[in-house]
Amino acid sequence: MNDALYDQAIIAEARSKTGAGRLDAPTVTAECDNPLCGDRITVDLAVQDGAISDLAHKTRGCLLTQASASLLARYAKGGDVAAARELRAAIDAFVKGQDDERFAILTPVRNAKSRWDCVTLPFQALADALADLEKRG
Amino acid sequence: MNDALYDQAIIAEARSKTGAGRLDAPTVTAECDNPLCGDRITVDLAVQDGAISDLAHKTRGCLLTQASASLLARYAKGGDVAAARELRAAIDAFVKGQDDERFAILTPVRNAKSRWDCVTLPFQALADALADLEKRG
Amino acid sequence: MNPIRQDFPAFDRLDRPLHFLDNAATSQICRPALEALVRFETDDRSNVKRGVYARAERASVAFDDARKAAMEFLNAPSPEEIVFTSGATLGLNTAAHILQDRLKPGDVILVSLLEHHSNLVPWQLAAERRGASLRAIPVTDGGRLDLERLDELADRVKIVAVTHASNVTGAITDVARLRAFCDATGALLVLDGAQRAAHGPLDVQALGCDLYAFSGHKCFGPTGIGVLWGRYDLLDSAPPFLGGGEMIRRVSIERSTFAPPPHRYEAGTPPIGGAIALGAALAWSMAQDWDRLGAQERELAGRMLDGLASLPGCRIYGDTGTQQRIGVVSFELEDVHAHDVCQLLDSDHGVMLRGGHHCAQPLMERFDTVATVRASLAPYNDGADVDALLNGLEAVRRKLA
Amino acid sequence: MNPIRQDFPAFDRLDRPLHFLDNAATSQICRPALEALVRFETDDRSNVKRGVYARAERASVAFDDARKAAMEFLNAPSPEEIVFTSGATLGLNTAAHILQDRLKPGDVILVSLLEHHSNLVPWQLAAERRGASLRAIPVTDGGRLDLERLDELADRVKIVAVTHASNVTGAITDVARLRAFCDATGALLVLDGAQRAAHGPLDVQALGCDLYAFSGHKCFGPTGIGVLWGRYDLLDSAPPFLGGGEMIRRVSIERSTFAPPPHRYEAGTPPIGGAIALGAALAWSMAQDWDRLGAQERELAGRMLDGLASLPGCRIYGDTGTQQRIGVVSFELEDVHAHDVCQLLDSDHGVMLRGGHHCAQPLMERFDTVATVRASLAPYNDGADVDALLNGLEAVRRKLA
Ligand SMILES: Cc1ncc(COP(=O)(O)O)c(C=O)c1O
Ligand SMILES: Cc1ncc(COP(=O)(O)O)c(C=O)c1O
Repeated sequence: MNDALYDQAIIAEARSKTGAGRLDAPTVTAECDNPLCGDRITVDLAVQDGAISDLAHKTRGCLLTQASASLLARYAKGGDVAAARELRAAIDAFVKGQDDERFAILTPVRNAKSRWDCVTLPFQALADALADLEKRG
Repeated sequence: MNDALYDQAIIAEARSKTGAGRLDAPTVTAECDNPLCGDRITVDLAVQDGAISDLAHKTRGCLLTQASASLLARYAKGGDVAAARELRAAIDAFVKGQDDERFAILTPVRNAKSRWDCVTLPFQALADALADLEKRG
Repeated sequence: MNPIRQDFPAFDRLDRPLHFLDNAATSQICRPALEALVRFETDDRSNVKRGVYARAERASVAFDDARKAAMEFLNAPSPEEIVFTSGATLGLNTAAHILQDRLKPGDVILVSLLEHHSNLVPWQLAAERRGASLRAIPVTDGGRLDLERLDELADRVKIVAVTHASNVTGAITDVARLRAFCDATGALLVLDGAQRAAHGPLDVQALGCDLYAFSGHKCFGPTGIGVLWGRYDLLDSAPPFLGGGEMIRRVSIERSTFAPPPHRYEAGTPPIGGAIALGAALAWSMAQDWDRLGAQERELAGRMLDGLASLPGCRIYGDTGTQQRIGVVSFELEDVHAHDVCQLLDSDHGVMLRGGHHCAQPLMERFDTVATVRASLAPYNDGADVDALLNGLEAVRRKLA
Repeated sequence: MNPIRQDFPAFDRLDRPLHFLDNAATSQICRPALEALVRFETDDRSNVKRGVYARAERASVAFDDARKAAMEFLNAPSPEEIVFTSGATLGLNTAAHILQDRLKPGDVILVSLLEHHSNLVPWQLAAERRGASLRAIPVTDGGRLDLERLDELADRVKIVAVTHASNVTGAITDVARLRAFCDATGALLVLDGAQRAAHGPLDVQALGCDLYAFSGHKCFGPTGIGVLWGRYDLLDSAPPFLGGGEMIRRVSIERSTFAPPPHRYEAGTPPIGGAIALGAALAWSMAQDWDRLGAQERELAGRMLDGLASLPGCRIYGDTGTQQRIGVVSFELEDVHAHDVCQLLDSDHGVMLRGGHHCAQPLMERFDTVATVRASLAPYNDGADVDALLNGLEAVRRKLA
């Protein structure tokens, strides 16, 4: 059932460590825990003129979380804030079955409900960061 | 399994109402409740020179309790206190399988564990009364 | 024979008739529930939450689905408002815990004389902890809440906790009237649904209650499982009740932080098999035609009530009509003890009844009795059960009265 | 194949190997337990206590017999000291309730860094209510209670509540040493037997503890049932915990009086099917040759520990010897996340393991980690399971490390 969960695409995406690291002077930072396994991601955003000019994440997590964090960096970095706001809902819809090219390599996760939180965690951190940004006005 | 529980012998013993009533001047009285069904028995004893010279019981209960209360009056009244002290344990042993001529008509109760308390209740009241008597010295 | 019996394993192979009329104590389990339980134990047995292997994944999905089934059965807005408990009793204790911090000394919890002990004692314990007290809605001669008296009872009432249907008289509570009272007074409304849940799906939103509890074993599920539904903001407003695994966020020796509802109230390994089986039982219930089953129940109840009314020396406790009631009927035969009735009806007539105070001592006192005989109906009962009861009672009367 | 598997329905029909090594989370159910459960639900289903009809009589007798089975399994002096709970977690919460009135502000409950959250949070909640606090026995690098340090921890200790065997390192607690400590200090001794109970019958009298709790689902019974044993005088010394039916003597609206133990702590309809099935599981356990099973477990644990020790980059948490331990082993593979290990071992090798903090966050902190992989043995495991684990880990390491 989860046979393809560790296929080469996911492993490669995790190993790419796209966006791994910290920013020197982030506009906003959010930290998000998966309390059940102790995984933790810290997301730094640099925001300028309504766009995410830079993004970095420090991720302690399983391969799925790492792959997902790499995807996060790919899709959010350089894009505008409005689009980034959609990503949390998009990954959620994706794991529940909605087609979405951007997350295609994560398709095997759909069958492993216990791992859904692993792939949504980075996007939750992004959402938290953006919510924080908005609160500051 | 309980087919014989309401055979004529038990019904007749209950209807005999042996010892039913109250004493005018009991030496000691005990009241005992079966909290689960609300049954209640009050036992009055008149004790003289180590013997139970008179006994009466007021019984609100099922046929089994009434039959048992009649037996109580039969065996305790007129006997000595030492012998009466044994009765509580004897009825207990009887329902659990020990032969005892005195309680023979109650044999069908052995198969109805939920009704054991019904037949031991009058003897518990007797035991309580005797314990009270002893405490007084 | 009532064809619905095919859904109940109790009727599969019988050497003697099973006129089971003790459904208010516990119902029989329906086949989908027993099958779901055996399937879990055989094919999926593993702990839920965070097992990543496929066996655990299947168990977790089945457990989550059971929560959704309970949500649908109650028409609750969200699965996060569904707390699995070991039964109605733990549900009501949890409800009392959740609400007790709202009580100040002198405040009042409004209960009723109809209540089952499980909806009295938890409130007594909470009241004692907070210096509050209980006040009881009286009961009419017809065995119903005397809601005419409600307004005179309003002073300092912060919580109203009453049964949705009586396990002794079968009266169904007029919840709308209580809802209006709570709107007027600001009190919170807790319903004990232990009896009502056996009679088809519910709508807690339409009822307008704040907390609702029931047991699986009375609505065709297994023993050891129940549901407490609560409005999310209420569930989220209280500290945990039981402590342990699964209800925490972070634990150190000195202190802990806690998970959001419903997990905050589900400490330790839950009754997994029980929840999955209950989900199947609720799904079975939701698939039934309750218009038809309700009509069948009223017809049988009417036949029973009429028969009892024409039995010499039989006193019925509560209403003798068939409206606004469930098929639970309490009565006494003059000069025959309730347990003697029950024993003989079983041994000589294959009819199973309950005798006793039905965990409702205040109501027994209200009716000035100590024990009644109770017959209670489920969808698998039929006319033969009622006839066996009535014929049996006639025979007992002749034998013992 | 291990012939004992014939006693476990999980192994009856399988399309893929079931190398079930998550027994510390939940064991498989044994056939006698499942059969007893199905028999109750089919042939005897009814409520217990005071049903006088034969069906209820059979259920009540089976329920009483289950209590006696638990008494024998624990070598408790009397069935009146056996309280059925929904699991170890409720048992430990009840224990904390029973003992909390003995705590004065400033008093100390001695726990340990090994504890499962279910043996921490209930004590934290009790301590908070009484103004007391928790103090923890430290843990050695070998994953054992550091009992050398016991004497320096004695000040104001009123309760000692520790695990009988660790669900992370497998260490079995030196109870005699704790008993001596309690004798010297007058503290009461509570043991969390959730893990230990899966490894054969117990003797609470020889252990000398005051309260003992375990769960059915970890020792081959169903979910939703457990046992709290307590010395009668302790059980009898405390007010009720949960309120409801069956635990009362007399109820009026204003106040209630309560039944003696064990009923005082069994509010509402108990998990009847669960208790009966647990009784059957305990009887199964008592019929086994635990000398042989213990030797088998030590042999398999040794093979596992040796294999793990020779696996490059594998760190074992706790002792690597096979004495004074149960077959529970925690480890980590360097650079591979616990959940990735567990997922791949299941999907590619049919091996079921648990990854995570195992509800023991203080111990994770002590070991400076966040999550371990845990393999845990039961009587139905065999060399093939251990080989599959070790081969699988080697494959995962090559694939991911
Ligand atoms: C050591 C220990 N204590 C307590 C528990 C709690 O048991 P349960 O979750 O069955 O209530 C567990 C298992 O989860 C355990 O391993
Ligand atoms: C009206 C009512 N409330 C509460 C309960 C308690 O339910 P349980 O014993 O399943 O916890 C019952 C049944 O026993 C009941 O009939």
